[in-house]
Amino acid sequence: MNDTTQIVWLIPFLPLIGFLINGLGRNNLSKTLTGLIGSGVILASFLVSVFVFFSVKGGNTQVVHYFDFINTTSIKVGFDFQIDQLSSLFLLIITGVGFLIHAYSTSYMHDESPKDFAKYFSFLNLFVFSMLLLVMGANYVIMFIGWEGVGLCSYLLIGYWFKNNDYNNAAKKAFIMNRIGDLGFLLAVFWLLAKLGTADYHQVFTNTPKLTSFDITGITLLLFVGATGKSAQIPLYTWLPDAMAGPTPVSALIHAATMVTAGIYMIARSNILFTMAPATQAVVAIVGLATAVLAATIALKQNDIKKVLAYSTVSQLGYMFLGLGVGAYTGAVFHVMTHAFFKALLFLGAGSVIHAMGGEQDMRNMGGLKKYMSITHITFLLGCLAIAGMPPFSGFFSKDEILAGAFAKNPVYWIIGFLTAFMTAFYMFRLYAMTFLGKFRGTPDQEHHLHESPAAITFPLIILAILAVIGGWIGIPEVFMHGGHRLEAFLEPIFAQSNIIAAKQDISHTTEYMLMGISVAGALIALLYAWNKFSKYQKSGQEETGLGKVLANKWYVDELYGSLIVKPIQSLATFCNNVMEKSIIDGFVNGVGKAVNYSSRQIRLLQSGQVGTYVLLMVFGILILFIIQLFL
Amino acid sequence: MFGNDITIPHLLIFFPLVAGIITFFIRKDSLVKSWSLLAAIITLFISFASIYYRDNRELSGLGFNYEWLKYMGCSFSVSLDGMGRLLTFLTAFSFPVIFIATYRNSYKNSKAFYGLMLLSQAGLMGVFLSTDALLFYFFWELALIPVYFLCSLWGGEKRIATTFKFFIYTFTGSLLMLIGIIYVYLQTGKTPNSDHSFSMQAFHSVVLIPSQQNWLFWLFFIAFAVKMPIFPFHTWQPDTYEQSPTAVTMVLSGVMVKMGLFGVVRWILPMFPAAVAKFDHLVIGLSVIGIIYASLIAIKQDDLKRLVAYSSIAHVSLMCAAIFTTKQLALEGVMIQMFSHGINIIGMWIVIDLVEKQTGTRKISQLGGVAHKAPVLTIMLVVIALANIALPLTNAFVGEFMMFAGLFKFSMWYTAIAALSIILAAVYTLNMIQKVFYGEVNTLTNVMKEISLNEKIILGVIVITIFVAGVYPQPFFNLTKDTVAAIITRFK
Amino acid sequence: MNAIILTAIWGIVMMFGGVFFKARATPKYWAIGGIVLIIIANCLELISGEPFALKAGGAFFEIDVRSMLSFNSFNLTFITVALVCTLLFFLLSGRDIEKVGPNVSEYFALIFFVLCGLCLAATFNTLLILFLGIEILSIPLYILTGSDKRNLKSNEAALKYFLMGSFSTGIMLMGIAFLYGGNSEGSFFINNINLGEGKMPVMIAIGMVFIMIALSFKVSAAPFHFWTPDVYDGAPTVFTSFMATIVKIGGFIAFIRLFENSFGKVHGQWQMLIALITAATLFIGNLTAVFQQSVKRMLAYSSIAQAGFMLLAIFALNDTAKEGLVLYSAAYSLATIGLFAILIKMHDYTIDGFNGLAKQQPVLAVTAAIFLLSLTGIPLTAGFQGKFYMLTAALRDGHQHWLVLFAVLCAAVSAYYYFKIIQAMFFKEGSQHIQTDGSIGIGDDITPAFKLLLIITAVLIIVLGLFPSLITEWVHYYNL
Amino acid sequence: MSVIEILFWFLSVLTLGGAAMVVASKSPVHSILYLIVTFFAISGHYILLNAQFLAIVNIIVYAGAIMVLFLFVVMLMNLNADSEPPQKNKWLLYIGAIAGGSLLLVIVAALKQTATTTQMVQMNSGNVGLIKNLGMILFTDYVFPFEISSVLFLSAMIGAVVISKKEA
Amino acid sequence: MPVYDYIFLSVALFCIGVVGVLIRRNAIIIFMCVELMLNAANLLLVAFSKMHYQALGITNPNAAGDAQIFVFFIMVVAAAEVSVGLAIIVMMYRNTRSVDVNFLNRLKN
Repeated sequence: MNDTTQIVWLIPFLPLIGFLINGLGRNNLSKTLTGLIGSGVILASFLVSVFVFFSVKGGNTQVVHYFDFINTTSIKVGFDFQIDQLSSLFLLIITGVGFLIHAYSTSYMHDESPKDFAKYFSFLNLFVFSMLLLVMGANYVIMFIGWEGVGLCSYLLIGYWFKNNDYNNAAKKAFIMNRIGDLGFLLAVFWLLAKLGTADYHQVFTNTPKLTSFDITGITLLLFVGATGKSAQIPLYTWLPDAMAGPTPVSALIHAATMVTAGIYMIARSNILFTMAPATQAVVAIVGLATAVLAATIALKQNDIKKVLAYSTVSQLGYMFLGLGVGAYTGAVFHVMTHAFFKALLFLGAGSVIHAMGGEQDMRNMGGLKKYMSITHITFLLGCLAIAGMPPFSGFFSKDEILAGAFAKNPVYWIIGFLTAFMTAFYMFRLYAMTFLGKFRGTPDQEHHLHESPAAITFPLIILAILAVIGGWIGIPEVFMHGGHRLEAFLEPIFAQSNIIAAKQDISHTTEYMLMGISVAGALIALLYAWNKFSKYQKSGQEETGLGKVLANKWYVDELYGSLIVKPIQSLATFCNNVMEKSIIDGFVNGVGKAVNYSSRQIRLLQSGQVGTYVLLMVFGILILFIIQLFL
Repeated sequence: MFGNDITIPHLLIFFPLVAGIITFFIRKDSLVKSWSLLAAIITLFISFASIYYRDNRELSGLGFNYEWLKYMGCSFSVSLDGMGRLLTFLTAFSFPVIFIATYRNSYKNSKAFYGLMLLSQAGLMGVFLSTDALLFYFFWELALIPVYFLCSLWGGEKRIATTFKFFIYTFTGSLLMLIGIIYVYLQTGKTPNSDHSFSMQAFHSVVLIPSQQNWLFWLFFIAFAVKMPIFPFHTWQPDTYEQSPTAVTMVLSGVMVKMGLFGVVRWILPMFPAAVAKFDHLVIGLSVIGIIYASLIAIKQDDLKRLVAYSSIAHVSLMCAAIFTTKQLALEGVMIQMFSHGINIIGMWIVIDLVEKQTGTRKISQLGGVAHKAPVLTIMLVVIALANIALPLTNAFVGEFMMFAGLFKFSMWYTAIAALSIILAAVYTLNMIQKVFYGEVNTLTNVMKEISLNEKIILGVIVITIFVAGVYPQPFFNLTKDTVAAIITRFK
Repeated sequence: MNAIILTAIWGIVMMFGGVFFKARATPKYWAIGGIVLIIIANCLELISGEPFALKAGGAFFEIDVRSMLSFNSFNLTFITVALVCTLLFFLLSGRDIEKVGPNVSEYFALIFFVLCGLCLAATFNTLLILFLGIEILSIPLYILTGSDKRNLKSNEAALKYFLMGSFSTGIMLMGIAFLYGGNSEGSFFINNINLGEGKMPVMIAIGMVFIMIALSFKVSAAPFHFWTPDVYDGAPTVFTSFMATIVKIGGFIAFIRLFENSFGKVHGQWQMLIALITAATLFIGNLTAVFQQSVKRMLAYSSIAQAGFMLLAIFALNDTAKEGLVLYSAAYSLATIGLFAILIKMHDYTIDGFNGLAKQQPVLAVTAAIFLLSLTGIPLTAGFQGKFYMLTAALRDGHQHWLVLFAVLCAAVSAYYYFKIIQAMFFKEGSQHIQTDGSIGIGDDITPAFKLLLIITAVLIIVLGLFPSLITEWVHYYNL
Repeated sequence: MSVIEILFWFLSVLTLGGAAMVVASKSPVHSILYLIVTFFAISGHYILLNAQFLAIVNIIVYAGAIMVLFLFVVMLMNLNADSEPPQKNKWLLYIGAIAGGSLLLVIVAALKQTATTTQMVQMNSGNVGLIKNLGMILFTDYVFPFEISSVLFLSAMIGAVVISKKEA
Repeated sequence: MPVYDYIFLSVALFCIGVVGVLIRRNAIIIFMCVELMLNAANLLLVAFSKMHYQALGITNPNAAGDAQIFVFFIMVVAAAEVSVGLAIIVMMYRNTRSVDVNFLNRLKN
């Protein structure tokens, strides 16, 4: 089916067009027009993606070559797109969720001036464009282009309100953290180039035998470093919560649908390499788990509604990495999808809340919004249930699959994973309860303004809510329904190689039932506990103490980084600038000049102006010459 | 006076030369600007032609010989190979850009200013074109002198001392190179009317035993290292960039810096392969140190010009390291990067100049919120700055990517260290953008106005070049294929 | 031959002219006419030689000198260079010679006698003529140095110059005596000295060292240079310019001719001495010049430094060296004469005296800059070609590479003090002592003609810088 | 020990002694007189070597003309022992003596081990030094230097004029 | 006599002259010492001429003559030098009333 190849370029191209139109015409486009273009292009590319998806489902996967990006005797990098199950799936998620968020933004950002509005949408489009590049690229270089692109866009979007310096700092932090990851990614690519002379997926994956185990471990580790940067894992996760500085839809886009899943995508894409490097896999799994727990604990004590969601994202991402680490690639991808749904839903919901509260983000000043904004409330509840892993909501299936995989690998993983799930349920419903239940704790005029958001906002919420509910059903585990896991079947070709190498060890149905039971029960308990604890939450002045304080301050990680990394570098730079440069090197250079001047001043004293001295020196000269000539 | 008909390379040298000399004698100052701009543009067209112009009279690309110092075996021979084309084009391209960008600046005694500018252009062209060692040295010095006067006459308040330091630095280096040239010359074989020859072919085919190569290498390398500049020899550079008038800084950093790299590729690599193989770790080590060192210092700079100066040191050091890997991948990267770096840094200077002209300061700490006043300028700057830190789809990415990849082939650890600069570069660049362009407007930046049309056009041109070269760099590779291939064969 | 006789005759003419000339300016014109005449005669002789014998019998005087003189294209070319330099010197500084004292035409006469001595020193073939030549070269200079009688500096300079000069004469004679004694041929002919096999006889060695020292004194090479700064500083500036250029290169031609013809065969045995002397000269000259405040004195030291570079020719002693020496002499003399001509016009000889010259007198400033660049050895100027030839010669010789490296480093140092003046002229603001005519530190007599001459000199320098072969090719045409 | 040798040694002692006194004696006039003694001694040497012409010329030109000139100048300035500038710093004095001595030492030491120095010098015979022969050579072979030396005298004359002429 | 004695004699004379130049400050005395040096050279030349005459007298009778001619020229030059030298010294004496070479010491460094 050639027709896909002919149209596939549209998918990234349309957002690019949107970006250009909005970007260049920002001075003379009306808001509505901008909004239409902005979200229209995404919708269009979504439709194309759907088409592509189905043609892929029909078994038509291919690499489309456009032009040579770099083509020299020593290296060939084609500007190619790879269309297969994995990418097409991600295309759907990105463009689909992306579109909803665009639509949402048209109303959410309506207070902006036309200029900034256009700027905002152009950035959004650019963001989607680079994300699409990342996903569609047929080699690591193209992927890296998108990879850096999303980093840049997140920078631009987080710092969208660039008057505020904290926002700029947050943006900068995001970009630099990403750059650290990118460094790892780049090195990995260089390594591949050095060993295999190519960065094409196909050739790399077919030539894996050429690589020594050391190479593979190194490459995968570096790739994973890249992933931690993008997908906010330990140690590079701190940028993501700060990234809440951006407008809420942006947060939704970045954290739910697109950017953060890049790491997952990349590892899933290069699953063969990872499967061949068990050491790396272990690292991935452990880091993932650690992140999941850490983020969850922090989320317990956050009061900023977006911060809670942010940490929950981090923790969910941890889950996905756990999945990747234990070789449950399908599960990870599956979770990416479901997570995209409910997390987008939650963020947009939160956005709608904030919208209603007039920019207020502190949960302590909310409460009892249930009666003011019903749609938001319902959809939000569904989202919470989904993320808490309540059957039959989407989160349940994906999370359960990962946990099952973890258990198969090593029960300890499972236990920690379970704890995290427990906490997740707890803080999500703490959030829910503090926001929607109880009575309103905000200022009177805030209360006066409370209202349900307009359709442009609620519509995406509803869609996403539906997806959040049913999204999981494409991956019903074997135990419930034979051949129920359509996703796995669909993605089978991608992970085929890995499955050959490491056949995933199945666990008996009984254990599986038991595991599900336990996790659901645990989640339920946490849920109910949080529900009735926080539904009658009262503002209390007293400070957090002990562990609570530590959690509230996010384990002081930022401070730690500050004193361990930032300060030393700064002082080193100061040293170079003040001591090394000015005193030592320049000092030496000028020293030479000074030496010349000094010696000049001394030698000139030979010229005493007295004939006697002159002749004397001459005679000495004569003597020396004679001695050299006659006796040496 | 030249036995043979004038070819493109000669036009490239002599047109700016003559134009420059004429400029000194123009009476009306108003005429000077337009005249020199016109001249620069014509030169640009000539160099356009030179890219497509092929000459089959001689095997060595375009070129011909005029027996200059007959009995010394030195001939006025110029020719264009791929690298020559690239760099002459860069030279020809940057001068009109510079002239237009600084069109609003007014200089006292402007005819001298523009005359010297054109002369320096002629000198640069000569450096990139000459295929005769002595001629090369000739132009090497000639390019220096006008710049020396430009800096000292129109520079900042500490200009005299600074530019003099710069002069002595480079002059000493080039004198050492002169010894090297003569020594190699004395090793070359007979020619019809002289017992040795300065021609490039003779130099490239001369056989030197390793021990000779080892010290000759340094005689040459120090000269080039100073020009580039490489880590311990760099201290002249930030001061000079800071003190010189921006137009000159553009020439210095955009084009002149390439002289050093060009010299290494054109002379050192072919002549002293053994020495290169011997000292590659040393040189690359120095370069890597330079990369990190300069990036670190850049973080601490408060003066925009110094910041860009240090970042430029970092970039050039990377190129130098890449060259000394003698890996094809890296060299191909260097070729395109030489061009990209020129374009980007000129762009940076233009923006800085615009900001300084309006606010009267270059101190990062004193600026802020420019983005509100001049959004277009800001967008341009952001693009250029991002190109400067080698973001994908900008011109610098391709080059740096390939250079790093090549360096990685040479040694994983050097790469790992050098690549840290990616992060550091992001740090100082973003700092700069944030402090200067974002944030609240203050009294200084309140006077900022949006940039004028011709400035928009120039910056637009640069930005477009950045993207074109970033998305489709293939033409550059095709252009410089021959040079790289020729070099690589010596290290196979 | 032409040059020798005509200079002598013209000297006498000028001498008697002193009685008849009424107008103060007349001697200058006569002198200029004379020098032109001599140049023409000399050129005729030059081109009358082999291989192209354009005009047979270009030598007017058929005198049997018993082969005490030898004329070949090398020394004839050299004489031409010296004469042309003198012509420029007359043209540029003629008016200033008139300012020195009342007996103008006598000064010119003495200068002509000096030229005569120079021609002898350039063409000698026996030690006797060498001795006479050097003396004829020196004695008039003692007088010229002291010619500003009321000026104590001038007196002091004259006295020092005279005492040390005669001292060096004594040394030279001692050397000649030993040479004669050691030479089993018992003759004074320089190419007829029996050096024996292997290491040369001790007496010859002693004589050679003595003569080397005496000549080093004449060319002011360290450590026999001490007279130079004081004498150049004390003498009237016009004559300093003459001494520092034409006379000095006369010393060099004598030096290289003697050592090439007499001791060329045992080059290796004394090369080390010259190497040491060269190094010392370069070192002292350059380093001491750095600190000088008075431009005149600074130029004196720079002349020592330049002498160091010229000594490289004697160190190398090959064809390139000979070409280089002629070229270098021309480049150095032109530049220095021009500089002095400008310097004389200044009222303040310190470097600050040059501040802001570019604004008042752009022509002077630009030409001065060219001269200075040439002295520094920047390409496109004759100075570069000279240095280039010297370095090539020294490297071609293949021994003592350290010397070349050292020379180059010293050249870098020299840039330091030459550029001080350029900086003063172009980059500094004019200093306070403004003359009534509004020009800074500039006398009234900057005539257009003067400027034109300066420009011509500068152009000459650049032309030589582009086409050194104009001179160098003459060196090897024929060798009698 | 032949007469010649005795004479030689006597004259040598006279020469060196005179020279030493020239340097040593306080009063310029005495120095001049000692110098004249030296010159006479040297002329004696010439005669010993049968170089009569030079002996005569030496006496006429040096001992006669030149020395008288010196004497005249000294008288003119009426310099005497107490008007004599004292050599203040003694070390220059010693160092000077040492330097000169070592110069002598070096040369002599170098010449010690050479064959040529054992050659004999022809004493009071051989007619090469007679006026007849020298005149012949001077006006045949050496006519050119002879003429040229006139230039020297001319310049010396001009010099004397230029320098000592009172300025108007 | 062996020529060595003559060499020794004249070198000694020469060195005495040098020492004189070194240690005396009276210009005239210094000048006289220079004359001593010249005479040392003369003596040496004559001695050598006779030595060579001894050796080559048979082959070419006037081989040694030119050395004595040379001496003659040295005397000529010396005379000229004296006239100029004394003139200079007198001039200086006129201006400074002193013949001390260190009296004038404006030119230094």
